[in-house]
Amino acid sequence: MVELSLEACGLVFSWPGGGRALDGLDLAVRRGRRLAVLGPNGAGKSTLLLHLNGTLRPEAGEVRVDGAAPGYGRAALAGWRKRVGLVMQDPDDQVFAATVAEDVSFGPLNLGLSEAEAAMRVAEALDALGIADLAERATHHLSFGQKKRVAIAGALAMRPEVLLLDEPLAGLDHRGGMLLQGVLARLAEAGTTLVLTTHDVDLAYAFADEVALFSNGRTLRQGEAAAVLGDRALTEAAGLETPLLLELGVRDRAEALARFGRR
Amino acid sequence: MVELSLEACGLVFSWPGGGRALDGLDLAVRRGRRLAVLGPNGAGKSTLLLHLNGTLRPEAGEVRVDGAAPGYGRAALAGWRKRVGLVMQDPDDQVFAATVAEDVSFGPLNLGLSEAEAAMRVAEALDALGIADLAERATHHLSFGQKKRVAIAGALAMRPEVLLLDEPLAGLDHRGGMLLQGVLARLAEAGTTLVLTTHDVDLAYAFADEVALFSNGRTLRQGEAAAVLGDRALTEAAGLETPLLLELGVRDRAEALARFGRR
Amino acid sequence: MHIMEGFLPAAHAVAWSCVAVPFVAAGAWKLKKIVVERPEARLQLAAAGGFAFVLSALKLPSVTGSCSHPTGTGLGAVLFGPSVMALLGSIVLLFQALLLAHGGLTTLGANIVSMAVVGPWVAYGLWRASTALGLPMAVGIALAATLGDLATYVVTSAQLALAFPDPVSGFVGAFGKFAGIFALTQVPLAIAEGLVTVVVINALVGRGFLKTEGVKA
Amino acid sequence: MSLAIDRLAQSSRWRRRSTTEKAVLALGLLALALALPPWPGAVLVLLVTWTAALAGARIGWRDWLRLVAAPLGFALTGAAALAVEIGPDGVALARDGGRAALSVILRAAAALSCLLLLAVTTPAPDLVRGARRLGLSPEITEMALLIWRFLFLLLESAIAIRHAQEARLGWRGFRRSIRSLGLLVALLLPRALDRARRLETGLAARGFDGSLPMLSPRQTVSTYFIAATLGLQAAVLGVGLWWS
Repeated sequence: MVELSLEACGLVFSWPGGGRALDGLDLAVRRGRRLAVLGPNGAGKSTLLLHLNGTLRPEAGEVRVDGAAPGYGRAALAGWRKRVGLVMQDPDDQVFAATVAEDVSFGPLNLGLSEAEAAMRVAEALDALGIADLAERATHHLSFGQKKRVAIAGALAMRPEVLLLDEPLAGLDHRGGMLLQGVLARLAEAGTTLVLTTHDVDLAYAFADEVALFSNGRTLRQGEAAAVLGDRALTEAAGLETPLLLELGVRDRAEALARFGRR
Repeated sequence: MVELSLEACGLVFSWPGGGRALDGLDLAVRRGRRLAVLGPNGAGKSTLLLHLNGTLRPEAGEVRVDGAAPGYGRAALAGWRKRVGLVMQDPDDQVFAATVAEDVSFGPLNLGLSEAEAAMRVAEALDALGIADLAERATHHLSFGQKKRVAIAGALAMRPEVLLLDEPLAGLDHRGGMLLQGVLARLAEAGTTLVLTTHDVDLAYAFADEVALFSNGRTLRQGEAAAVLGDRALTEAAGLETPLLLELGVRDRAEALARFGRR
Repeated sequence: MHIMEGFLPAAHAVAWSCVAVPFVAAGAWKLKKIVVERPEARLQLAAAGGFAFVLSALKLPSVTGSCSHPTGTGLGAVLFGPSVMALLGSIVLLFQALLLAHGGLTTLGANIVSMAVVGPWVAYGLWRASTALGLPMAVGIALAATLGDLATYVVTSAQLALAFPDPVSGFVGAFGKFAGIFALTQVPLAIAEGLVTVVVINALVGRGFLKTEGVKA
Repeated sequence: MSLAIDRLAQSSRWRRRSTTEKAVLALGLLALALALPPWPGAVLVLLVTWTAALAGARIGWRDWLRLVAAPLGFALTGAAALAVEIGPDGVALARDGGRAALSVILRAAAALSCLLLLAVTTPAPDLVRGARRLGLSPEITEMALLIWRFLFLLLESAIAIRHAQEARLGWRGFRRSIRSLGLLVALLLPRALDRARRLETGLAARGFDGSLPMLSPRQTVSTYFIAATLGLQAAVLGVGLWWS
């Protein structure tokens, strides 16, 4: 049981005036692993993440942290969010301060850390994202990719055990995406449990240990990445493709080129 | 000369107080073709599109429509924009009226068409995008993919000869992307010249006849898609990858599966 | 209409700042109250402030060559209520001075009185009165926005006239001069703002964002 | 998105000078510009501020001139009113031959230069933080900093919407412009409130409970700079008083 750090059991949720966003959803997040929540737009992925850190409260079902439902009182929520960080898709929804260092210090100070400790956390988080040189920069002059990394640093500075990332690579180009994948891989190696949502099967295949396939507010299946993504009937049901590399029977691009490439 | 419908010659542009966005840029848009402007984020792709319809005015160089610089007077701009339509990246910025039909009629009515003619144009544009059933819907209740198509319909209703699309597939999932690619292919067949910007080499390879590779405000090279994308040194210089399919020597996914697939 | 930096003599600058202080303080007190009741309202009000700034930075189409622009007074007062607008308006005026060189630091007090206090209250009063009289909403809104704008301009002209009374005809003559000269730009602008506000309110109603009553943050 | 003054402030050579130094310099001169008689007070202040901006903070002279010229419309219309008199016989040229108008323009130009010197060397958030250190309540300073963030986000949206409308031939002539602007504003307001709602969610994930604590950068104040500034201002004051 201890290896399950976060669990969703039978979550049901409807947006006011809208349809059902989550419809009896189950998900298990195992400690130290990388889980990709994969599904088409509108499947309820973002809504799920907002449940996993207690922002939204399900109509039925519950979310468990380390096997127990933390509850929605103010103190419980604070403890919950300290352990489970969230990075939203649009960095403008999280970056609020005038300069980068100020923005990243917000979380640590909310944890009640002293100024000196908070400053250390800020430096550490900026370092982990490779943006120490941006510390004094005005946030409204950052590029999209830089802003995205500031948003992640802001969550990371609270040293969460689990980091939830909503479409972390959306809008990034090849180089920016590779850079961020590198950062996330290092975080995972350092022991942070990662949950990311995406509609990109190739990203899920390249990055995740486990994939939870998602459609219409339910988990169609959760399991090892290759097994879930290799099931063509399943991915089609979710309106997605099977990753090309997986179809070709190779693990990554380099292997594909070595085996089938022209040059 | 007549086959060149739009041309950029040595465009130079700097954002006020900022760096140089376009730095002597050349581009040739041939009538009836599909051109992908490919480059990493921040290379100046959106800035270029805003020059191609006269929204921004270059510091040096000029934009030619059918071989002549149209000028920036009020009447000239109106004629220019009637012929060259623009669809920006974020549909939230361009769908501004209360209902879909009302929004799409904005352009036709501004052209001075009668209400009846405008209504015809609206119906025609919605039809082309496959969203005739959305006509009476409130725009703020649309999904992202629907809104994207409404934005394109809004430009299309002016019957432009050239349609400029900024990152048209960004944010769409597999199904939404395929749908939109289908729509664009039909527009191209009906004779609309298409220019799209993207940082996705696979999209450029799948969709475009011609590719203009873009880096730091300049065109590194413009030519047939396979030739430009196949030049590894070039794509790397622009911070991009060569499309996997091209590396494998196949035209599309189906061919890759047929030749190398496991099943 | 912003009085530019340094245009008012020192004594007038100080005096108008003193007049502005209680209104701003009342706005701050009101803000504190709102924020204690609903912490999340802080972000909404900040968004409203940013919105007001952007409105003022968007040039109105009517008068070419004029340095004026819509104050957003009418809309802001109707949507968010005039007392908290005094504080939001002051912050926005400060940023306009620092970012656009519209207005100034020494003239901040005078500009707060005309644009963040008198304008919003006039607009709000007219809006309430027209609703009470059962006038159509579009008429009420247009009146509130137009006259709110005009009230601002009248107050500014009076402030300038107080500072620079005419050597012959005194305050009255000076007021006539300033009001007359600025009327060339301000009257068409006020009418344009009224028209725009009607389009805005209709569009907001069309989008289901506004019921026939104004929303309050 | 950014505005010219903000761009200049972020990249000025004096960006890292402490806010205190820049505020003492600019605001001190501003007080002098207002307090001293325009001749020679305003002229001296103009001399010092232009030197400080162009030679000290190395603001490009083109940028600087453009900024100084911006409020010219107001200055000239306002001064026109001062150059005439209304008497029993109607409007006539002022008896002082426009001397009052000229001195007001001079004073305004000097004061404006002080404001601009501060604005192009010091990003506005630095000034807000300074005000907090001087005792302005955190509710107000936090509100100001949030408004700062929102205004850039919304300005960016407003410009994008306007470009989209122009592409579809809005903003052409008075009626289309009124309608375009109305639709723009009506789209922007819900988006502003929606942004606020989503930011609340984003901040809640980082422990937002109503207040917005932040670590502000520490700045060291150069006593040398302050002393030189005060000396200079004393000299301006002395010359200004002695001359008149």
